[in-house]
Amino acid sequence: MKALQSILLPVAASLVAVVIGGILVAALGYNPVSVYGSLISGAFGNLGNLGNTLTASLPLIIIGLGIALSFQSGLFNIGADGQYWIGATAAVWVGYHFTSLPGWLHMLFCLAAGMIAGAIWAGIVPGLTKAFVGAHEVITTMMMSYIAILFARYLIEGGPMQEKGYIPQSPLIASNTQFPYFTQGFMRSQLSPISMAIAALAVIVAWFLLYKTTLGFSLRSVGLNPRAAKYAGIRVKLHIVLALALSGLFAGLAGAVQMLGVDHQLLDGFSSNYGYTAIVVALLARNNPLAVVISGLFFGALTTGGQNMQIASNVPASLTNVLTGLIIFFVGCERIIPQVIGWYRRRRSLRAQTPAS
Amino acid sequence: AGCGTNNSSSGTSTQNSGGTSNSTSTTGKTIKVGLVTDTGGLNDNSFNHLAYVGMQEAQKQLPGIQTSVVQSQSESDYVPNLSHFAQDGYNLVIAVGYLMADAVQQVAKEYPKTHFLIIDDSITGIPNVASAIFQSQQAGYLAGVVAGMVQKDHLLKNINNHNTVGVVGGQEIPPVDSYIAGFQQGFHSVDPTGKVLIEYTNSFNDEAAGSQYAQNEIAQGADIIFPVAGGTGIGSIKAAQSAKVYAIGVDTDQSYLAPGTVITSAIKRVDTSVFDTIKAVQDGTFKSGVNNFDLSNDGVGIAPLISGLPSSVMNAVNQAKQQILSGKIQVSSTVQK
Amino acid sequence: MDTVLEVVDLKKWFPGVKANDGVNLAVRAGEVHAILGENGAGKSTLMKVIYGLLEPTAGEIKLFGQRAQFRSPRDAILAGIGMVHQHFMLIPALTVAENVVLGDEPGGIRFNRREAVRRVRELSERYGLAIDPNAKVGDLTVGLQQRVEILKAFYRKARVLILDEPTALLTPQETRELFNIIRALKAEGVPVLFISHKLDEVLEISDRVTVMRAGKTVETLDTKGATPQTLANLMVGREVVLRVEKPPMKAGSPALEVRDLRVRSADRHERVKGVSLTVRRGEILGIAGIDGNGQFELADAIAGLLRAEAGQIVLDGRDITHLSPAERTELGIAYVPQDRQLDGLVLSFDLADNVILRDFRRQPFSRRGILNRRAAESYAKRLIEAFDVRPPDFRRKASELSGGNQQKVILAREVSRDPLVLIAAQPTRGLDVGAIEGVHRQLIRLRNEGKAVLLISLELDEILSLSDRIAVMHDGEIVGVVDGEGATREQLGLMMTGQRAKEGTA
Amino acid sequence: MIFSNPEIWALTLSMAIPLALPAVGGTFSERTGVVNIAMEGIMLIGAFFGVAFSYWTGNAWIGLIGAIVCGALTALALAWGAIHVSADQTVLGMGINIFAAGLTTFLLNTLFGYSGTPVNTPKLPSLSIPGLDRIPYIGVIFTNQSVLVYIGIILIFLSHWFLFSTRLGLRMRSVGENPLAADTLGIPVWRLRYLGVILSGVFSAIGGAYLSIGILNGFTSNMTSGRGYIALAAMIFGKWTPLGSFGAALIFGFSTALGIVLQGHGVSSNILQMIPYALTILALAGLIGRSTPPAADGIPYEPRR
Ligand SMILES: Nc1ncnc2c1ncn2[C@@H]1O[C@H](COP(=O)(O)OP(=O)(O)OP(=O)(O)O)[C@@H](O)[C@H]1O
Ligand SMILES: [Mg+2]
Ligand SMILES: [Mg+2]
Repeated sequence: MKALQSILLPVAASLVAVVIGGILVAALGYNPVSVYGSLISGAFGNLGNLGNTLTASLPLIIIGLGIALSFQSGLFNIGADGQYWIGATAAVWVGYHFTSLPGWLHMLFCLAAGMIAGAIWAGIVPGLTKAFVGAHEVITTMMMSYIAILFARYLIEGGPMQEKGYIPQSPLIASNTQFPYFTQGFMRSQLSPISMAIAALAVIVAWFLLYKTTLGFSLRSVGLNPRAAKYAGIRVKLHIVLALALSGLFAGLAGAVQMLGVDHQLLDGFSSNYGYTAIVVALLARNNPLAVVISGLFFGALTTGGQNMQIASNVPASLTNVLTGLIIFFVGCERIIPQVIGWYRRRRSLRAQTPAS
Repeated sequence: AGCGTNNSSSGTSTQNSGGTSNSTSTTGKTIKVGLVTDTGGLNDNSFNHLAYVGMQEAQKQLPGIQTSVVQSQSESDYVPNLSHFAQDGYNLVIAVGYLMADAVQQVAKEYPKTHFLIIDDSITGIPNVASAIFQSQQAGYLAGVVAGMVQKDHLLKNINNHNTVGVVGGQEIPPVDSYIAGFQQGFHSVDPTGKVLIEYTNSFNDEAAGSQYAQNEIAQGADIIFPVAGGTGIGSIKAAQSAKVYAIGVDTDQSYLAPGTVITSAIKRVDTSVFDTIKAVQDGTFKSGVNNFDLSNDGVGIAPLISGLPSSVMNAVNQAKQQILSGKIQVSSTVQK
Repeated sequence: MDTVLEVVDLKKWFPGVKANDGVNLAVRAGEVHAILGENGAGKSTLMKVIYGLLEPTAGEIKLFGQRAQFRSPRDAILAGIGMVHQHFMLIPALTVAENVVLGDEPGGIRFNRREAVRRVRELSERYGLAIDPNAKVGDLTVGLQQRVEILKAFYRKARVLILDEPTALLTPQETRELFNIIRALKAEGVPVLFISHKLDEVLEISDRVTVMRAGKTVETLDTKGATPQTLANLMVGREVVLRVEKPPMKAGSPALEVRDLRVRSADRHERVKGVSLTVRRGEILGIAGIDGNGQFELADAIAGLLRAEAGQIVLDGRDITHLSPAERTELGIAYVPQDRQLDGLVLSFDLADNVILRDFRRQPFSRRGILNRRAAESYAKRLIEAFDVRPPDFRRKASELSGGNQQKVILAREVSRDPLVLIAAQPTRGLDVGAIEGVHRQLIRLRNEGKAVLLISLELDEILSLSDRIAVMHDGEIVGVVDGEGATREQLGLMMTGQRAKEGTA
Repeated sequence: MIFSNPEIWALTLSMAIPLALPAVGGTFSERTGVVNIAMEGIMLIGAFFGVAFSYWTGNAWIGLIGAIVCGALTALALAWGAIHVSADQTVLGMGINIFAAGLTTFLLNTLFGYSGTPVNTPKLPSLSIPGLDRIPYIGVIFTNQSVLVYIGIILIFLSHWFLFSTRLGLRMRSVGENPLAADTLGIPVWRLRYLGVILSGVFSAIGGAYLSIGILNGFTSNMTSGRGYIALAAMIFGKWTPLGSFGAALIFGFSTALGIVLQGHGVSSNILQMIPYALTILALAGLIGRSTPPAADGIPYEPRR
């Protein structure tokens, strides 16, 4: 019953958002049916679009797992975006060095580099300062995130990682580290079975770690009641560092997977905002790793569907943001539905009572 | 002057058979054109916007043109967005920005029937890809000459004795740096001892930062500010206006932003290149390879000068232009630090 | 006699719990009306409904003969109801004065802080509840916080006063002062609803007693003629043993030795100033003392939650001064902390997770870092049964249990670890007589099995009835150690104020 | 020396104000117990409508009022979701940020086109404080600053006084620390939370308007460039007090100004722009240490009736 409710409510809330968005879109002179039609078909309409949706959701899912983990440990890692970029940078750097390694090993190296870089980025400065000085992690992770992005930029804008020539981009990673795409089915999307497998593995690992291991037990205890955790013999400071590092590890992994699977090089764009969207992904999933999959897919679909909406319905990109914002807002407000139902019931029962008494 | 594309055929690109525009406008066959912006979006006050302007102009002037735009949210969107148009049977897909070069190469090979145009990058050897390269350093050079003349001879009021001009760059990337390099070179050609302050804001939409960077340069004595920073640069121009010094616009004629403040603008006709390519696709005269836009075909240049300058300035500009065209002056596209 | 407050067939249902299920009550002017009931009987719920914090499911409340329908405490306050809440309704970040005057502050737009301090100081002097109005409430001991709660209620000059377990944390002297105040109110015709689990207090102060059981009022009787035994039996619905049998001590070798220990609390104050004591196998060593004299810091330090600045802690001959809490737990220290919700439990964990909280790293609850949930569940089931935790469902979150049952879970967990030394800090705080009986039995059982028990309590009666030896702490030092047998309240009371014992042996 | 260049102080102040105002706003919201990460979005709303109303009415002051009203309305939505629905406040804030970015860009393009807001939009006046501006060296701080700088500084000090020295301020803080306790004292928890959130909207909107009609007279899409998030950091850095937030914003403004002033000496601008972020971490780790939020920050209060 509870499980069913936890699925039905967000769905119902999204529907409310969709209706409100539809009214808005209609008021602006667009046909809501075709706008939403293009959103849905853009996200799921054919295998290629489905592939794009999956591709877009993978980084959100992987980062979202890390953020969920940090939330469950009582920490708000708002700087996953920077950890993602640092992970991507490290993976790319390894990806175009060490070319003598066998492909699979090289790939593993890249992934490991991404994870380690992300973990260090979140674990060292934000983790240690939180544990030992009490520096608020929202500030430190955010500042480190800006620094990460500036650092990555520096590296490819005239810095040591810039490819020869005038364009600020890194060299391509070795071709045998690039994940192969699906050869059929998801034609022309940049979806790779390896990326999907890694994401699936990450979900399972995160879930297992949180709920089935003593480490997860410790992390959750620290998150829910640090004093009781200390009483239980858990080393709270260590686990604060661990939680942030693990959270960064997932973000770094996402960066590595994105580089190996999609971008193949560091490009000067730096506007993905995956790290921020993933916060919403994690929160809407109530920080449950399995639910992160669903909310990640939801946002992946919104992204790709939104791009298609621009193409098919000539809706400006900004309007898709308006709709996305509305949907996030109302899905956040999902509890309004049982509230309204409860209120209605109470009124009914009141009315039934009044004449009786 | 406006950001005019009203004179659509003024900047003829190198190989189009120019004169048939009238016949095609009456019998224009229906073609679909898709525009993919980079992450800067249509509000970048720069090449994304200009490409859009060119496309709109084409839609207005050429019958049978259907257009659609998609603004990329992240680098990873480039391939899906380009493929989307190609898959939907668009005849021409325009990719704005060198960041999309790899994506264009990849997608163009998969959709050989679709034409592609990439702005600001040179892709060769793919039969359905044309690229537009702008020698914006040449425009920068001419603007630099103007700045140098004004500076050296105190041609406008309030010009101080610091002999300093300031550049506010958006980011250290080629399309920005080429303007700056040319400007630097042009300025020094007139005023070898003058100082060019160069700062980068690392953003293209932060007007406030643009204003503050400009203020800092003005405080150091700069009295002509040349912002190459999209929306950020608008703030720089306004800061120059408030401080009663001067500015030079970029990409399009930006004198409307601050009349009396903007001396001239360094211009890059992205709109023209887009318009011409759309027309070529409609006419069936699309040609792959690199289209070079430079002074020779008015693909780059400077906007009309502020009133009140002596004719010597225009003469110097024309002279510089001739020297560039004749190859006597080579304009570098790397900034001297 | 005129009825001031009347509750008629009141029901308050929570999802799955009928906290109040047919409550009838009439409070007369100028009477002290005690409410008795086991933990979870529904006393606090009833009071919250009266105070407008909870909306009744059914039934009605009449105040001065008029039907009262409070939509919030605001309405109740306006109608003249004041309440001291069982669980503190304090704002730790604010000062005492701010907490007391909040909602009815002196001043216009500006908050007149000086006037607030003055009024609170006056109030505290008048009622003999000494407290620094400028202290931050978060820095106060729980005992002092209790005083703030009481001052809050007095500040508002209620026409009906509800006191929900106000004496749980007061010293005997303070309780006596409070009773004087209550008597003064009574004389002015202000009725007082008084909740306490301490039967002797109820017998002393109240005029009538209403007993609640399982959400229903069972009976209202005159206090005159009632005995502790009759009241206890009524509450629990069975025969209760009020005094636990304790066989003579067979003390063995020292299990825990503390030597010249110095400890600073979290706020960097030195609270334990050179304490030495020994707890032997097979004995209960009670530590008596007024709240705030370092006894809880001492417990925390032995358990490893606070660092020892100096001195030594020796467990069974082994120096554990520098071991981590986890290592101490492994070596056989069990600890029932003073604040069960803050330290003892993870409230959002279910009972199965809470019973393994201290042992989750060990087999069978985990193996090589992987949890074995089934083992935790079957263990939880056993403990819940053995200790009569209600409701008996290990999937329930700890937060959903009444305070008494939360305490049972902690005690069950600690006692069942088969420890060498059990430190029990305030183990019966807020428990009903039945539950207290259970806890006391467990402590004595451990002692009889040859374990060492260090009992820290603010209840002198508890210390007196359980301890084999009693150490009295004052200002971070042990004033003296006396034998449990012959000790008297008066003697201990004196020592607690700092006077050295005559026949004390440390 | 860089510090002898008075420009750095003027820059510091003018960069600090658009951080300090939303940070103070956030302080109001979080002091009453509602986590507010929607400052970025509300700033955008304020920036856009400030320009729009200023242009439509030809009066920048009316523009400012328009900005405040729209910002307050946006905050009202956040308040409703956070207070009445008990929704996750971070999710709501993120939703508002995305919504606001989309809405302002959409309106910019549909109402004013892609080439931006009209150049003849009136802006708020800039003033020098007579007398103070003559002081050598630091006089530049009070020379030719937007009137909103002065108003902002007054508002910040007023806010501090309001929060810590008035009865209403005391009540608002109590609601953010322990709403149940406040409720038992008859304090209207929900109403005060609404007040806090709406005040945050007002302050954030003024911060946004400062950018668009205070120092400039136009709006560009996403022109707040993450200042709302930095403001969030400043609020935490300042330990949820208005003066603390202002101090944090000044440190941030100063180090940003430092990054600007140091440019042009061959060091990569990317590296120089790390200065404010790195300094913030250093200051936090070295000087400021722990900052503890209001105890009930982010926890919805549901009177269980
Ligand atoms: N908000 C609530 N939601 C659900 N159940 C509740 C709530 N408040 C109380 N209960 C349940 O209602 C019952 C009565 O609780 P109440 O606090 O009134 O007991 P009590 O008599 O005051 O006990 P104690 O002596 O321990 O203070 C308990 O079973 C308790 O778990
Ligand atoms: Mg109770
Ligand atoms: Mg209780």
